[in-house]
Order: sequence, then structure tokens, then C-alpha cells
Amino acid sequence: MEMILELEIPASPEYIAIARLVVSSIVSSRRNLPDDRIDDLKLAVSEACTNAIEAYGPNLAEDGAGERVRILVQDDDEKLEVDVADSGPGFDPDDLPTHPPVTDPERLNFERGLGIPLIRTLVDDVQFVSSPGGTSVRMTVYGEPLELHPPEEFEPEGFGPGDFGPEGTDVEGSG
Amino acid sequence: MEMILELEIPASPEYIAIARLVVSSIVSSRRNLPDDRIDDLKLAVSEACTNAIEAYGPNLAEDGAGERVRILVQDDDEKLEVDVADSGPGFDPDDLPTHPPVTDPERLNFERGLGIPLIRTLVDDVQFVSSPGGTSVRMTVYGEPLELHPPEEFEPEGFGPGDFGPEGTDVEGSG
Amino acid sequence: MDLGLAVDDSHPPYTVLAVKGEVDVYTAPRLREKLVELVSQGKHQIIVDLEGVDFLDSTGLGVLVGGLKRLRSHDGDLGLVCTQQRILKVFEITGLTKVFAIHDSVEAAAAR
Amino acid sequence: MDLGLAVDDSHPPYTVLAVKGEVDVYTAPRLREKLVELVSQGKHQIIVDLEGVDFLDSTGLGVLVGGLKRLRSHDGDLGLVCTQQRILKVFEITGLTKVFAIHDSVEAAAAR
Ligand SMILES: Nc1ncnc2c1ncn2[C@@H]1O[C@H](COP(=O)(O)OP(=O)(O)O)[C@@H](O)[C@H]1O
Ligand SMILES: Nc1ncnc2c1ncn2[C@@H]1O[C@H](COP(=O)(O)OP(=O)(O)O)[C@@H](O)[C@H]1O
Repeated sequence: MEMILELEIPASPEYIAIARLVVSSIVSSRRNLPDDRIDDLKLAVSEACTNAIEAYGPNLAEDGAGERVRILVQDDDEKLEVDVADSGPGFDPDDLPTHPPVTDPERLNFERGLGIPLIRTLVDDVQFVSSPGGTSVRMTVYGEPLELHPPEEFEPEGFGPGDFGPEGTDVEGSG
Repeated sequence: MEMILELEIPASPEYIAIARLVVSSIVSSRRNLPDDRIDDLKLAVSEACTNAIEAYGPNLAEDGAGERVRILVQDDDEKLEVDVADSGPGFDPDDLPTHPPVTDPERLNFERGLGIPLIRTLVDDVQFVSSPGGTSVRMTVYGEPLELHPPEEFEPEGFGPGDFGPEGTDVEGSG
Repeated sequence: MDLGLAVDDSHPPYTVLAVKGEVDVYTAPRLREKLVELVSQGKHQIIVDLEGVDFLDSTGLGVLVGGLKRLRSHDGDLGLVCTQQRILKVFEITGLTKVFAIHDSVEAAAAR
Repeated sequence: MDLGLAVDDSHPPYTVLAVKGEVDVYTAPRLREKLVELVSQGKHQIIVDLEGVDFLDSTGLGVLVGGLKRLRSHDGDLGLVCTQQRILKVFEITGLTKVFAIHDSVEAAAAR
């Protein structure tokens, strides 16, 4: 798998919009995915970032300066993976409370606990790697890489006559 | 100076648009800068990224997989700093060729060499730290931090009655 | 990145709260504050218009659930206006389409 | 992130190339290719319309300088259309406003 991009942000709510922006723009430029799949991934990443930030606890505003969330994007020929990692206390993803059914009036008492179910539904595959040292949420979407233009060459040779020589050649320069 | 954000991208032209996007969106959400100053910084960052990528040389397409450009954004009360770093061969920023004046017909032979003059004009301060191990271009813009909403609290306590208790209090919840 | 929150009282007995922008953990507290404020002003029939919302996550859902609960406790209600597929999808996945009345337009929501 | 490049021959003897999007080191090669192609088709009076350009960096400037040089060597010319302040600024800082004829509209550029 090829590492595409790494983004590190402070564990603070105001930065999640940037994480979404980065992920959706990298994905739309790299993968041949329909818009709604990109929206799905964007939401899943946002949920994972929210949990990562909340993992640092309620005192964040005071002492959260050094606490960070790291977003890693990788891909290969068949899939793209986004990994959201924090250094919070960790949790057991297999031992989460469940909600009453939506038809139960009690359902209204639960404003939270929707993030992980959403992630599980929105991406093709998700893996939670969690320990007391931190959590990593690895989300995978399958789909083809975008047919990129053949790698463009540029000319790092600096000052030169350029590609518009008088010969009228219509191929790219010497780069 | 507080570290805001770090972005690491492959040394390849297709990722510069993301670097621009990240820098302009973080700056517009953090600093009280007019749009044209943000555009200036965006262009300066783009030029620095272009140089960083080109520093890895013309064989990039073949063996550039591990070559990276790192963009670091920091700020404090009076300024914001963007640092663009590569591990290329380095250069001497005080020994760059100069162009003939624009009125000289010879000027048309120079398609390159505009990046660093642009950077110098567009940002308030720029420092090139370059050695055979790599180059770091540190660009500074002065200006006030944006008046942020007071840090919002959120409630990481999970499943709970929420803030909409029957008492009708209009302050934020228990977070 | 700020949340737009516009209150419109021109459909009595309903108060329409039009939300604009991205609702996430950063902006959702402002939505909650606004709902709490409306309820404390005695506005118990609220229509939240989500047509201007570009993004809504589980934090936003939680605020809407909390708002609905609070209004019900005052014998009121919270209806939604939403036709955008990507926003509707979040309600569908979480089963909340069964909890909220979701309408195609403010007019439809106010014609109940 | 793709560059839009639309050729319009409805202003003879000028060929108008309308550029849309961001011109940087990634996309500039496509602009250069297109200019080279037009010149090789014998189109030596070119107007590059930059009104749809959101971003232009020194790589884009270099391609335009190269194009102008090439056209001059064929006794042709390359004029620009640009009214956007943020794009004009790049030409001003680099002194290239003295090198290029910059017009307010395609019509003005074609009326020379
Ligand atoms: N990265 C994480 N670190 C620690 N705990 C987590 C993490 N992600 C999720 N959790 C735990 O799992 C619970 C359920 O998460 P989620 O379904 O997203 O709902 P919510 O965050 O609204 O409670 C959280 O309340 C938290 O206790
Ligand atoms: N990060 C860098 N690493 C190595 N060399 C650099 C770097 N940045 C600039 N240079 C050198 O400085 C020269 C001038 O840069 P610039 O003014 O941006 O023009 P251009 O990149 O178009 O040549 C480059 O051609 C290159 O030789």
C-alpha cells in the first residue's frame, strides 16, 4: 500500500472540518468513486475524528495543547484506507452499549452512540485497534484508482530556452 | 508558537492543490486576514511546494515514492508561519540568477526563476534554511488571530439524558 | 465554517429554524444553544430546515434528538425539512427517519 | 482539479483559448501542450482568456511567456484577457504586465 498523505491536527473540534476537506479532496482526485461514496467516507472520517478528540477527555480545552489526532491516507490498486489515530485511553469496540429500538419512546434519551454504528455502515471495512496507549480506526473503501493523466514531466533545469523552441516540435520538452 | 497542523505529501505535483487548500482554509479559520492576503500566502506556499518537489530532481516519476514534502503551520498572537520542507540537495538562496529587465526582448527566454521573487514579495517575512540535507522555507504573515467563539464544550460522557432536561435551563450541559 | 442559524416566525404556530453550513462537533453546540433558547422563549413547535446543511454528523443528530425530547416534554414537536439525499441517508442509517417527521418543504411541514 | 481548455475560433484571425481552473505545476503542462498544438496548427494569433482561472502560479506564467516567445517567432502574438485582481497581481509583481497585452474582455482583445 502506498502512503499518500498524512495530516496531524490538534485534538480540538475546530480542525475536523479540515480533516474532512483533505480526505474528500484527496479521494476525489485519486479514486474512481461516485460522489455519494466520497460523502460516506467523509462522514466516517468525521465520526472517527470526533471520537479521537473526545478520547482525550473533557479537560481538553485546558490542557489539550499537545494532544493530537493523526490522519493517514494510503491506497493501492483496489482500495483506499484512512487511518485515524489518537493517544487517548482506548476502549473495547466489542463492548459498546446498544440503543433501544427506534420505536421505543426511550430512544429519545440517547443522543449519543451513533458514531461507530455509522462508521460500520458507511465504509466497506473498519478495524479498531485500541489499547490503553491509544486507538487507531482503520477504514477501507474498495474501488478503482482514478485513471490519472500519464505522469506529467516538468523541467527542473531552471533557466533555459523552454519548450517553445523555433522548431515547432509538439512534444513535451527535455524534462 | 503553537503548532497548528502538519501535512505530509508525496513529492509529486498533483498534491500541491491539497497543500494550498489546507493552508488557505486553516488560515481563514484562524487569522483575521483579508482575502487577498490569504491568496498571497496560498500562492507563496504553492511556489515553495513546487520548488520542494522539483528539488528531488527530474527522475521523480520513477523513484519518487518515498520522497516527501512536509508542510507545517504554526501561529501565535501576532503571526502565522508556514514552513515547507524537503530533503532535496539544497541551494544557495543568495546566489540565484537574475532576469534581464522586462523591457529587454531577451526577457522572453526566461520561463522560470519567478518563484522565489514571488514568495519574497507575497509574504511579510521569509527565511530559507538550506543545506545539502534539505531545504526549509519559512514564511511568515503578520496579523491578528481571528476572534474565535469561546471554546465550545462537548460532553464526552456518552449515553446520558443530554442537555435538554425538563428544567429548561438555557446554559450548556454538564461537559 | 460558521453555522448559519436563522429564525423565522412567519408560519405560526410554527417557528422555523433554518440551518446553514456544516453541523459537526464544532458547530453543533451552537445549534443546541439556539434550540434551548427557542424553547425557553416558549416556542414549542419548531421546524428545523436542513436544506442549507452541507454536512451533518452524529453530533448533529444527537442535538436534534435532544431537541425533540425537550419539545415533547412541553407537548411540542420538532419537525424537519430535508430533501437532500446525503443528509437523509444519515437519518435512514440510524433509524431516525422513524423518530422524526421529515418534510419536503417548510410549507409542507407547516401545513400539518 | 482538472484544467479546462476550450478553443474558440469565432473571432478570426484570433483563436481564443479559455482556461478554467487552477494553473500550477500539475496542470500547466496541459496548457503548454495545448498552446504548442495550436501553434503547430498554424494558429499564430492567440488570445488566452484567464477569466475562469482561480489560481495561477509561476509555472503558469512561465508557460505563457514561452507561448508568447514561440508566437513572436512566427510573427504572431499572445494576448491575455484578465480582470481578476488576484490573477492580475501575479503579473504585476513579476513585471509581466509590461510583457503581455492584458485586456478586459475577449471582445476588446479581438478588436485590436
Ligand atoms: N477513539 C476512541 N478512544 C476511546 N474511546 C472511544 C473511541 N471511539 C469510541 N470510543 C468509545 O465508544 C463510545 C461509542 O462511540 P460512538 O458510537 O462514536 O458514540 P459517541 O461518541 O456519540 O458516544 C464512545 O462513547 C467512547 O466511549
Ligand atoms: N527547495 C529547493 N531545493 C533546492 N533548490 C531550490 C529550492 N527552491 C529553489 N531552488 C533553486 O532556486 C532556483 C530558483 O527558484 P525559483 O525562483 O522558484 O524559480 P524556478 O523554480 O522556476 O527555477 C530553482 O531553479 C532551484 O535551482
